[in-house]
Amino acid sequence: MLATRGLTWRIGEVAIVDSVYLDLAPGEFLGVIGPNGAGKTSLFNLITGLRRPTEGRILLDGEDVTALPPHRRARLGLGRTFQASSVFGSLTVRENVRLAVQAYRGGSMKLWRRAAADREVAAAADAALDRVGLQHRGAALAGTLAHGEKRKLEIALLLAGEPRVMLLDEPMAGVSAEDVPELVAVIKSLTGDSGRAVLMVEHHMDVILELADRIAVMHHGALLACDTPDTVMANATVQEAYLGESL
Amino acid sequence: GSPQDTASGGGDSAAPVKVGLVYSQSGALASYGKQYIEGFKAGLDHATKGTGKVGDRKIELTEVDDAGDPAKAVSAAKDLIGKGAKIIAGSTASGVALQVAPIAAQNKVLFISGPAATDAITGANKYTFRSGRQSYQDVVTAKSFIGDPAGKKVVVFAQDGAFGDANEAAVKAVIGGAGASVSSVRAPASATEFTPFASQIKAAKPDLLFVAWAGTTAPAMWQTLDQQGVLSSTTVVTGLDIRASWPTFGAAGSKISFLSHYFDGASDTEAAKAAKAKIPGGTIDLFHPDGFAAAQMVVRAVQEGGDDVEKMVKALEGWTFDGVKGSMTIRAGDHALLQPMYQAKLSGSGTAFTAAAQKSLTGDETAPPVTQMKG
Amino acid sequence: MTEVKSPEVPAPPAAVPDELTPGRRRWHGVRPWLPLAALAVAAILPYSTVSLPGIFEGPLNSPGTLQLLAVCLVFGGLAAGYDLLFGRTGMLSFGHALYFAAGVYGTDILVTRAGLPLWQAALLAVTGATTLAALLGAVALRTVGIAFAMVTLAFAQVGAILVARDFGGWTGGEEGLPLDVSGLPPALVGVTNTVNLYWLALAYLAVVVLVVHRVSGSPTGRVLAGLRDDERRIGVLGLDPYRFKLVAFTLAGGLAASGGVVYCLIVGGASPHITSSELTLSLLVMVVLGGPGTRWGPVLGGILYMYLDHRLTAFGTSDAVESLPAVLSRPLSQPLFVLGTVFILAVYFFPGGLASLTSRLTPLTRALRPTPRA
Amino acid sequence: MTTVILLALTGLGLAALYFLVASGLSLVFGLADVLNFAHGLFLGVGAYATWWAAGNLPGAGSDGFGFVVAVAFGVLAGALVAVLVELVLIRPLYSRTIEQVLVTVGLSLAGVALLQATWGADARPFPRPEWTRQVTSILGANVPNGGLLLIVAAVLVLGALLAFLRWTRYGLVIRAGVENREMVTALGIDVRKAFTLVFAIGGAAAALAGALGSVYFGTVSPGQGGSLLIFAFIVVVIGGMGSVVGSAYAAVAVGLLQQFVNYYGESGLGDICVVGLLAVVLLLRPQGFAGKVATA
Amino acid sequence: MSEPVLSVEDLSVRIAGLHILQGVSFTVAPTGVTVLLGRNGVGKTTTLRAIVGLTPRNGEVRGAIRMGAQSLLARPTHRLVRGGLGYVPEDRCVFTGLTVAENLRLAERRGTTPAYDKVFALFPELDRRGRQRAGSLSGGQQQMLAIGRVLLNDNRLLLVDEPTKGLAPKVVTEVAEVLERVAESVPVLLVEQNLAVVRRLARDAVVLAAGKVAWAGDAQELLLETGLTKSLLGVGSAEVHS
Ligand SMILES: Nc1ncnc2c1ncn2[C@@H]1O[C@H](COP(=O)(O)OP(=O)(O)OP(=O)(O)O)[C@@H](O)[C@H]1O
Ligand SMILES: Nc1ncnc2c1ncn2[C@@H]1O[C@H](COP(=O)(O)OP(=O)(O)OP(=O)(O)O)[C@@H](O)[C@H]1O
Ligand SMILES: [Mg+2]
Ligand SMILES: [Mg+2]
Repeated sequence: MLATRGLTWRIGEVAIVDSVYLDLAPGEFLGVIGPNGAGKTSLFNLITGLRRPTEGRILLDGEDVTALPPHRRARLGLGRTFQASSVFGSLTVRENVRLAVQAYRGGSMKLWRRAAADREVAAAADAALDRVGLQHRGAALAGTLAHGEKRKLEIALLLAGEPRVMLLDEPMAGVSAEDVPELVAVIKSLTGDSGRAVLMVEHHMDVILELADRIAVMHHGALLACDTPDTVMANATVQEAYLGESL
Repeated sequence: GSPQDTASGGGDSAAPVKVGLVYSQSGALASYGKQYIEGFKAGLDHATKGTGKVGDRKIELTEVDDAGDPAKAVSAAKDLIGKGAKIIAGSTASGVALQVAPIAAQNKVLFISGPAATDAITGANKYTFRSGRQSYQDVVTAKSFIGDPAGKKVVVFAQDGAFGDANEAAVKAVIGGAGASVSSVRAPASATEFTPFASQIKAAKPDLLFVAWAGTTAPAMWQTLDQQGVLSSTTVVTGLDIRASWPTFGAAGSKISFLSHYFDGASDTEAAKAAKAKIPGGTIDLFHPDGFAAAQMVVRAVQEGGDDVEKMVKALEGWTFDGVKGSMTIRAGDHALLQPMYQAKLSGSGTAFTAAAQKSLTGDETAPPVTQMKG
Repeated sequence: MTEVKSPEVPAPPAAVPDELTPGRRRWHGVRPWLPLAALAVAAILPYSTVSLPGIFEGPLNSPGTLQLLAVCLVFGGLAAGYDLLFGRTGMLSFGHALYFAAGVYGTDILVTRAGLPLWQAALLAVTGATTLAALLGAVALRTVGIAFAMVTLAFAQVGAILVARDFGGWTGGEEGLPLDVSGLPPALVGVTNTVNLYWLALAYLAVVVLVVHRVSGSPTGRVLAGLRDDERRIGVLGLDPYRFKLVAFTLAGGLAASGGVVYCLIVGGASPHITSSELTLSLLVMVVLGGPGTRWGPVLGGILYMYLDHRLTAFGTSDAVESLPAVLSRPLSQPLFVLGTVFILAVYFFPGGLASLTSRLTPLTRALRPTPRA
Repeated sequence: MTTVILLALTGLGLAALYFLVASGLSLVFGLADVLNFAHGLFLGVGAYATWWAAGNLPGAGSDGFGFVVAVAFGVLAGALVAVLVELVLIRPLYSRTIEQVLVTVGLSLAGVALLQATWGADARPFPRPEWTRQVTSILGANVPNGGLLLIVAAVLVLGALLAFLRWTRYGLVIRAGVENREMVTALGIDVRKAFTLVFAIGGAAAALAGALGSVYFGTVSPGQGGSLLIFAFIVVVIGGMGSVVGSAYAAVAVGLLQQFVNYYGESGLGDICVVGLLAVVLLLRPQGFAGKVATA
Repeated sequence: MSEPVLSVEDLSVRIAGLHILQGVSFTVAPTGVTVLLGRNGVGKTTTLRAIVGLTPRNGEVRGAIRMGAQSLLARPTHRLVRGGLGYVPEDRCVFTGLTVAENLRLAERRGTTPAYDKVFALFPELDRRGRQRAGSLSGGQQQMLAIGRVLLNDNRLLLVDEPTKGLAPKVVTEVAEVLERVAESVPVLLVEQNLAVVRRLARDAVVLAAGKVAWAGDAQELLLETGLTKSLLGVGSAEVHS
């Protein structure tokens, strides 16, 4: 579904992302782990088009999207969340999600229609909010949300777009322990049926292990391993470079 | 009430006459405006023999600040006309005069433009007059500096825009028409560094350089012309601005031949004496005569026309009177104000400069060509 | 060393668009009708002979008052249109004056120099200015933040230079170009017809408010509000930020140009004042004075600013001011001094603009309202 | 050839003037994040204070050491006014960037009007040493001394500013403070002091530009600062916001371009070329000459 | 028990009209780590910011905050910090435009010798990347910088807001170790979601819920009692220890 072919991003001499070959099958859940600074977020930036790779290609459904701007890729079904929450701070939570729904359904370039009157958009937005458990915060300004709530809103924004390939950048970071299972359930429900593929960076190993079909390990920009969770966890290098000794 | 209501002029023979004065009290031309109003009050005093009345009727002045902005001037003019003013005077800036003139014509009230020097006011319409000089008269005065222009080479140095255009055109018509070859060097009004232009002028080696420059960058411009040796290599003519600007010429001042609209001491008429006595400070400056003449014209118009604007127009057309500068004539055909002009020299140093008249030209000698009345 | 932070303009301190939030309950039934009521009152205003001494020179129906009101209304509309860019989309343009000036000069030149009938001239001028906005916007929008502000400023500056240079003798340079009224409908000419200009200005304002209101409440408006917060995010949602910004820019340009047509008629000509970057700055001031991103804020800001701008000249020369000691009377007789000071005070004491006044007063009204007895 | 030398040197003089105006603007803009429209006012204050001092301050005068004293007084006055503005108007609005800009807009309106109310709208002759009116012959070209003075001053100011930013801790504090003021405080640094200092330096640089600019123009008038400001803005932006070195390069580019185009091209073309240069630079390198792409 | 290093009494914070903290009281012991727990949005960050005096402009703080005999309220942040209150904010807040070395240099305080060797021993990465712009560091690297920055100086109390957020397991362990070592000499008030870290470090715990303190006491006790963890933190103690 999504594939990268020798994807490389250099700044000066340093390869931040180094010749990455990834293949994501429909319905697959691929976890990405790696030490801080391994280049995971950078890889996401390349795939979504926020950065241009120095070498390599990105294929979406077999089609080369390397040269497309972010919004075109999004329309092809590529959605993502950001590591540092980026929501529309001066809009309400509900309005945030409605915007995302509207962006997905099309018809954003309508200057003379009443946006609020579109019940379908509203309903879809509420459904997305419901799924992440933020419906009670619908009227709050997104900018005033506490950190964990923003993370949930990020996911709601992603859900609204019903992407076929989803890139999640550390969705659990800063989410209180109590909410983690809930969020895990939400993310789990994303994949089950629809043949959606997920690429998720996460440092919470238990979450990764619970969700991921395969785990990719990045180190110094390169793909160290990409295999089943068991194999990866058993890998000595991963143990040493990433997991360290358990607390 | 109805939305079409405007106060009527009132034919009451003892009712005051409303005169609106729309001029710059603030903004860049505030000091011109100040001279104008001082001159106007002195003139009113002189023409009504201290009574402020024409017959039994008091002249009621309403002063409005236009801050040099035509939009504000138009609002003010409409307001005044709405309140029954039959005479509007003032307009320090040319842009203001040009936009108020049509308002006067549309509403059939008398408009007497003030210091605004643009030629376009002359012949603008039947209701528009002027109480000051126009650019063309400046240029004719400049021509008097070179004797016979035939075969001479004249360069106009002027700023971009309508003021520069008008001066260049006038020089081409007046001096070029008399046989001189005229070329021009133009610079943006906002220029701060004049060396390129000075070099161009110098390279042209003119017999006469006519400079038309207004604005705060003038001193820098003169200094550069002086430094690059332009002033000492040819006759340089320009208009003499208000007294406050004289020291800014510095050493260059004595190397320039000035044409002057007016400076204190240029004339010794009755009106000049009256003005001197009445003006705060007792020194007549560049635009006092304009205000003075405007007041004289207002009094004449009211005297002869009462409340009838058509009669006022008739009374002013062709009228000759004794202004501060001497004998002035309102030419019937296009309302040009024929008036004496002067050649002057500056001398002095530091902040103390004096101007001395070299020669004065009569109103007929400096008369602009007759223009077609437009409306 | 002197490294640069990203040239981002912080989003204006804007409120959430009212159009995107549900109405408050208390006024729910009445609210939609309030603007219509206000419009009706404004429309019949010229039939009133009431005098408001100190506020207006003459009675409400006098030409002077109507003229002043007309100018104020046009600027109310202009500010509302500019807010579409600044308050609602977060684009800081320093060149909005250009499109307004294109409307004014376009109409004036086409009527006066080319002798076209008014409606043709107006149509051409607005179309032309809107096209100009689309073209220049297409270029300027390749940059963001302060860079965008400066590119728009630069374009407007070229416009100002061309006008001042009296290019081809069309614009009248620094003297401006009086409008030739001979071909105009008689109802728009003459002091007695000032009321028609007033109604024209009112209509313009109403149209702008309606357009801005509808657009902000539309799906597109929602995207614009999103752009104000995070452009990158909009892209990742699958929308092309560039397109939406260009639409907003062009629309705002068109609204400004239409305002230019009306202004040209009201003032009876064009003068280079309106091409200056100061005009854009005053638009900014108006919007902030009123409250960016609110429906009525910019309108009120525009009206108030122009009112002060015109009336302060009279205030400065009033007897009350002249009788003060020189230390006070001299500065007070400078309209710009008063305007600048009022503006600074407004920024301090009404952050969020006039439009936030109501919400700032709620504690007060709440305290004053009698509490229901238990 | 003489013409070229003359144009180049006077163009550099113009560039020096632009740089002097732009340096303070750039500093305040880049470091305190305030797009300071009141910069023109600081220029005016410097110029008028120098003018006043030369006539009224004991020890000051229009020539020799007295002139230095007068200029020093003007610079001090500019710095003082800038500090006042920062303390009273800017500081209470910190982190509200747009409002800060607006306050400076209001200030530029009110301040210039105040100058005008106090000293009148007309230009006044500026006291200056006799030698600044003269010319120095360099390779046959008569180069005005006023321009040379500007060049020398600009080089000195550039050096001083660079030294300040590079070798003092304040430079660091200021750069960090622009990004996250709160966090600088949380490191135990009184960031307000640093910002006041930036304004003081910006004000002093502006005042110096005002005083020397008036020497160059020969007069002082209330609107003078404002008219220089637009080119200063252009210089700041072309140079890369906040980069003093960038401003210097940009000033030279703008000054020379304007000078040569004005001579060889049509009048007014110089200004249009400068504006064109701005547009081109911004479209090709939105961050300006010296700016680096900030990473998200 | 000895005198607490910090005592918060009846702290109440309103921001933009929202009553976020409604009378919070707790103390921080002079040694070891006191951990502040609670769900997202309950006001942990708000508490820490109120202590260092960083409440936003539209906020209002009531109550008393004392360090020893000294009241902290209404004193400017930079004074508090110079007085020995170190603060590591939630989102790291490194200066992205400055280099790593400059970020560190900025944190030096006048009158004390910055302990560079100590910091570089803990985070060798910071030494190696001295000339890199902090903005281009990865999240984990930035966190190290944020902590290292505060450790340059001697502190009487450290406030640390979610230091392990977004860090690789290995780095989480490292950070936890660092904090453990730091806490030997300086008391730490820590906000943390990672219960494994809490279990390892915390001596005392304060749990916030609905703007008030729901529980305060011995941290290990909290984590051991399933009932308590379930009701306060929403997780069973088994999960805590998994
Ligand atoms: N614009 C940039 N300029 C220079 N270096 C960069 C830039 N962006 C990223 N880097 C470097 O690239 C490396 C990878 O960064 P990235 O943010 O992709 O890491 P990550 O794997 O997402 O880490 P984390 O888990 O901490 O989020 C880091 O060493 C970072 O310093
Ligand atoms: N500036 C602000 N304006 C309005 N509300 C705010 C502001 N800052 C915080 N809040 C609100 O205060 C509450 C507490 O926020 P705080 O950041 O202290 O929570 P937290 O416990 O640190 O949460 P998290 O675990 O997600 O970091 C939240 O509901 C948040 O929406
Ligand atoms: Mg990352
Ligand atoms: Mg928090």
